[in-house]
Amino acid sequence: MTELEVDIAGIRMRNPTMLASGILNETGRSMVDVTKAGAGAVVTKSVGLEPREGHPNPCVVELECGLINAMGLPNPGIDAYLEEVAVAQGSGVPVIGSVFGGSEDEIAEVAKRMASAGVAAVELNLSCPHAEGLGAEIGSTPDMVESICKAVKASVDVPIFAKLTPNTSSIASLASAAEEGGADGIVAINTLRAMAICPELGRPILSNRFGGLSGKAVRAVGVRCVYEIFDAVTIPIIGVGGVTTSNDALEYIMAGATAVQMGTAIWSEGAGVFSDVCDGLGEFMKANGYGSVEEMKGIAHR
Amino acid sequence: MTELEVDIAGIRMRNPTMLASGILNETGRSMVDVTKAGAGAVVTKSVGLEPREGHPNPCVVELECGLINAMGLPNPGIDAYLEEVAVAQGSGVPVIGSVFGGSEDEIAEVAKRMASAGVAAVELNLSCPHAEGLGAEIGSTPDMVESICKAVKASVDVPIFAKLTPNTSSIASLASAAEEGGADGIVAINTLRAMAICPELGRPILSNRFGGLSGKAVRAVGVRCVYEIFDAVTIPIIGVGGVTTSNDALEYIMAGATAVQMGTAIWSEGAGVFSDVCDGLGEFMKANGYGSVEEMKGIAHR
Amino acid sequence: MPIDSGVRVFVITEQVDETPTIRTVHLDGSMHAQPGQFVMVWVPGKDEFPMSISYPGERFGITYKIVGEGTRHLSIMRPGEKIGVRGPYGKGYSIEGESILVVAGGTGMAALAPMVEQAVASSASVDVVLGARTQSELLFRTRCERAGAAVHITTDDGSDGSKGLATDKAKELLEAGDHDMMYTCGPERMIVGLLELSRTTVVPMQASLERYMKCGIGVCDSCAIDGKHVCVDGPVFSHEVLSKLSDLGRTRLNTSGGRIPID
Amino acid sequence: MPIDSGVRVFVITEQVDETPTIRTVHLDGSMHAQPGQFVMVWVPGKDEFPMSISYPGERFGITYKIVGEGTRHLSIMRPGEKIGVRGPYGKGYSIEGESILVVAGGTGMAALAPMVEQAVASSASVDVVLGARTQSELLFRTRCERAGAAVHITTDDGSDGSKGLATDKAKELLEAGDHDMMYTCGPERMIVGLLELSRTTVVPMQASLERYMKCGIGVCDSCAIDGKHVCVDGPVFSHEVLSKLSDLGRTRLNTSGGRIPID
Ligand SMILES: Cc1cc2nc3c(=O)[nH]c(=O)nc-3n(C[C@H](O)[C@H](O)[C@H](O)COP(=O)(O)OP(=O)(O)OC[C@H]3O[C@@H](n4cnc5c(N)ncnc54)[C@H](O)[C@@H]3O)c2cc1C
Ligand SMILES: Cc1cc2nc3c(=O)[nH]c(=O)nc-3n(C[C@H](O)[C@H](O)[C@H](O)COP(=O)(O)OP(=O)(O)OC[C@H]3O[C@@H](n4cnc5c(N)ncnc54)[C@H](O)[C@@H]3O)c2cc1C
Ligand SMILES: Cc1cc2nc3c(=O)[nH]c(=O)nc-3n(C[C@H](O)[C@H](O)[C@H](O)COP(=O)(O)O)c2cc1C
Ligand SMILES: Cc1cc2nc3c(=O)[nH]c(=O)nc-3n(C[C@H](O)[C@H](O)[C@H](O)COP(=O)(O)O)c2cc1C
Ligand code: FES
Ligand code: FES
Repeated sequence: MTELEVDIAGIRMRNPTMLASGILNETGRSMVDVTKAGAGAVVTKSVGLEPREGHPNPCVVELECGLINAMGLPNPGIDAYLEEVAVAQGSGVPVIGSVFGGSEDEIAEVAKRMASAGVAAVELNLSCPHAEGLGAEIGSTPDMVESICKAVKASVDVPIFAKLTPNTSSIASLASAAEEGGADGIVAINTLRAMAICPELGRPILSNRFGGLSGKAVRAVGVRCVYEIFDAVTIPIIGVGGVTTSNDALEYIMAGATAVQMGTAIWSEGAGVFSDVCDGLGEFMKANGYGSVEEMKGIAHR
Repeated sequence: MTELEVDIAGIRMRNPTMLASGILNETGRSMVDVTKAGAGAVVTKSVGLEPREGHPNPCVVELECGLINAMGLPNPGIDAYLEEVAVAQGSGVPVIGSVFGGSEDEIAEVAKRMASAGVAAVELNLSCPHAEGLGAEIGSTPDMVESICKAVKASVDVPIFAKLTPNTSSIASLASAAEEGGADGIVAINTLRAMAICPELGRPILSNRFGGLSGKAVRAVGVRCVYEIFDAVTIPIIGVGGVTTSNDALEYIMAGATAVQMGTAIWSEGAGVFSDVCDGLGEFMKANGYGSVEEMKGIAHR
Repeated sequence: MPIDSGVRVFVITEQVDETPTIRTVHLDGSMHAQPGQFVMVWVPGKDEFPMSISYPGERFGITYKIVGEGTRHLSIMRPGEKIGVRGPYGKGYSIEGESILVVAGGTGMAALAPMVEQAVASSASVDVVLGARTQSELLFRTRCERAGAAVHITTDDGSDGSKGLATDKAKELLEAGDHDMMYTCGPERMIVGLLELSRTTVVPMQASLERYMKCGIGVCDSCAIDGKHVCVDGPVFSHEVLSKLSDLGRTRLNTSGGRIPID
Repeated sequence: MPIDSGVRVFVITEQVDETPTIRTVHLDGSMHAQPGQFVMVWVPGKDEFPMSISYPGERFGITYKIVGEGTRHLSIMRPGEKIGVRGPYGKGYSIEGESILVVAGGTGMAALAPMVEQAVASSASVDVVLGARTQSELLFRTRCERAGAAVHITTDDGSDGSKGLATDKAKELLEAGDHDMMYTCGPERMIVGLLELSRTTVVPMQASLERYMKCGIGVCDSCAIDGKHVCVDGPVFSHEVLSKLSDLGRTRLNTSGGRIPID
């Protein structure tokens, strides 16, 4: 085991960085390329039962400190998408299948088909802030989160991770509910509900009006969420939101994350951000006498 | 009435910019200086019944896109503070007194003493994310917000504004509750609960660990909140969070705000930001044929 | 301070009919870009889509074919109305070579025209093969001629120039001439044909591709082709890259991210 | 890429006893700053407080008097231990004049020593009045002498130099000499005294002030003095500004933001 290797719910990763859902993972080949750029695992695009076009353009806004997106969960449907998953699996690194749905049963069904492809784990997107009835609405109360996790747990054998919304007064309660429901890990955070308006046109830019804020702007919120969740659950946490440098990854790890995901950083830095973050982690660990990522996990709680 | 003048709950402002609570408003003289720099109104520091030291240092973290602060509501107590309010009132622009407290009665009492100083309005800080039992906890449910507003409304004659937290799944419900409770205006948003960790020291930077994120990072969240609130209430809205340019102010206004507050922009731009934003608004209105700020209010909802 | 949203708003100054189905919209500001780069054009309330910058610089303009809802709406907008633009995005043509062959099919000339002008200005000798269905659909013929390029016309119906495909004309010129670089933009099956020609004649080429684009900034993967992204790695790709793309001329993603064959 | 929190972590390399109550802590990195600028020093788990940069440049250090919890904790930290630092902050001394008078009381010399060194290096002639309670508390006497300044000692108890106040000595020198600028840092009542001297002798001055600081970056208002902020507008203020400060030597804010008299 090299110093950067981590184990999350039994999944061995060569380093603690993963590609986040929704960024460069519509196609298997793009996911493979991201693993070549250094990612220790990839999460797939969130897929549902049926094909879905997502929201019309404009569906993304570029801010100084991040992006607002309202893709609206476009996806070709789980059955067609399994071909892309198979290609991604050729990369040799763990592939985690992200799924969404409009009901417990639907999510369980998509998860089952996703698991049939042999993914390392299934990530439940309970937190998309811009797809009505499919994302955060479904995951906005502890009860819903718990029962969805239970339903999915009953239908798949692989570990399941619940991806939670920060648009709540208590993400820790959602995490506890997921743990109660049998989740094997928590992914936090999805995007913050946000909006951009174009003054000269006097209208919201996104066709969906509302979108989700990601990137540097949200990092301090994500770190806070992971810190709170670490105090509430015993299952592993995957930190996501604005990770752009090894320092950002360390903040998440010390707050309690076992691994981190990156999405928007690919826009601001390019896919090379994966190896840059890993190199930085390695150097930091050497300079500060840490022998493993696990050793650093949650130490900001001491 | 010049094109930049606005009227909010009967308060006439020469332009729609205000100093936000907690930034350069511990002393009356600083508030006067901010009005000289162009602010159309000033909100005071949030004050309570008794003196309070706030959290020990470090209480602020400088990020690329904003600040995280955990001042912890330091204030000399309402009675001592009224001297500073009197100085601020010498500026001639409206002074809005911000108050907090640990209970309905306490808030009502502080508001009463604040109102006795002749402030133009009282702003209720129901949303500080880093002072236990005094901020967001007090304002986290619609019921609490409604009954606090009722209690304050019963004890003062001036307009009251409820300042709400974005750390919730529905800021619109909090706003509706405030309106029900008799609030004359909504102020949104306070800071987003956040954390920064210093990897080399393996600990949170703020002595209080948790703090509130402000500045550019939160603007798109604030604009979204104002947009949602505008659909939920009929009372005026004051937008706050990351306003740094006239374009930012326009986003808030078009989302539904009658006026905007600025805090963190003073850190990144200096107090000159007030006149810069006003100049920019004036130019925009001229170039785009708007005769008043009111005309632009909420137009992004069309 | 730049507007923190990436969107710049431009007022329409003029709509110029280039052919019965193709128009140029000129805008009231400047857009500095390399030939071949594109912008995302936002027709407020309707759609946002990628368009090559056909007039870079001061008299910024894009040249569009009316194919659906979005372009139809753009076409009925009048001078004084506003559109949003973000970009320029992507990598354009790298202009090199002393004797250049440019092959344009359909609206491909929109991307290529600024390239032709720049190449002639840097004293290259430029042959342009301009293909269209029929005479009236030939785009920027005069513009190329005025720039100083030798324009060779092909039409499907023989109404002007030689009847037939642009690729046939290109083959003829390549085999006869001493070209040292080929540039193209147009239907993918044409590009596949030219790629084969490039291999046999050993004249390197650069081609601009089109894929369905959502973000335009390399995050959504909808423009993916073999792990490359047309929006950030392209739209212009070199011969070397093109020849390795197994999806070229075969499959692309639809709006749901589903893989569909290229017609 | 800089660390996105403003906090830089330094390893303590050395703690040097300057006087029985004043120490210098040297750190393992560099801090480029103007004389008179300060940093916020974070003693992890204890406190964070403003300290002048007494050693700018490569051998970065600060010189602190042990007055309370935070400074006591700093004083027991050993080489190898780490502290956080943000800054440099504020506006330092603007070094001008050919014949300079420097008046330092208490730890004021911590802020002034780099200024003395820089002034001498730029060939000004420098008189330093160094005042302390007693001989052993005289800070940086040798450092100033080595730099090439003429050092004039005053002690409250007469154990060294002339017995009495630094201001008395300053008066003597100002009246006798041909100084064209006075620099000071120390207790506020001393600064008020020097301001009066500056008025009567018409020698302009620059003084560094101290106020309770929370943010250090101009947002919290705790360091306010007549609407000016010691952290961003100061800590060094010119004669012109100083003479307009009605709170100078009178009131300051306590940790609750309450107004209290200055002792
Ligand atoms: C890099 C690039 C540069 C382009 N430059 C030009 C140009 O200079 N002139 C020109 O006329 N056309 C250009 N196109 C094609 C142009 O984007 C489409 O014709 C336009 O989007 C059609 O929009 P619509 O709403 O009218 O059509 P729709 O009714 O929405 O669709 C009609 C067809 O247009 C294409 N299309 C629609 N939306 C998109 C989209 N977001 N991204 C890509 N293709 C889309 C699809 O093939 C679709 O089947 C370019 C495309 C790309 C990728
Ligand atoms: C710009 C500036 C530069 C300074 N430079 C030096 C220096 O070079 N050397 C030096 O010894 N001292 C300097 N000080 C004073 C130094 O900040 C205090 O001595 C130190 O904060 C004491 O901390 P403590 O925790 O030991 O004391 P505490 O027990 O916390 O308090 C003791 C006293 O120290 C002062 N103090 C405490 N905290 C602060 C604070 N956050 N801001 C300002 N004053 C505070 C107050 O007067 C307080 O009454 C400077 C102050 C300022 C404003
Ligand atoms: C363009 C885009 C698309 C996204 N799509 C999804 C998605 O389909 N499913 C999901 O769970 N999260 C989605 N997200 C959220 C990201 O996975 C991630 O939680 C968020 O962007 C914060 O991380 P980042 O700052 O590293 O991007 C998307 C984010 C972006 C920017
Ligand atoms: C240092 C600091 C102190 C603050 N103190 C208060 C406060 O006492 N009461 C309050 O209602 N809001 C307080 N806030 C929140 C601001 O008023 C404002 O809601 C928030 O900072 C977002 O606006 P901005 O991005 O313009 O700063 C404080 C913010 C900062 C940065
Ligand atoms: S259009 Fe989104 S990645 Fe290219
Ligand atoms: S210390 Fe906060 S304003 Fe100066």
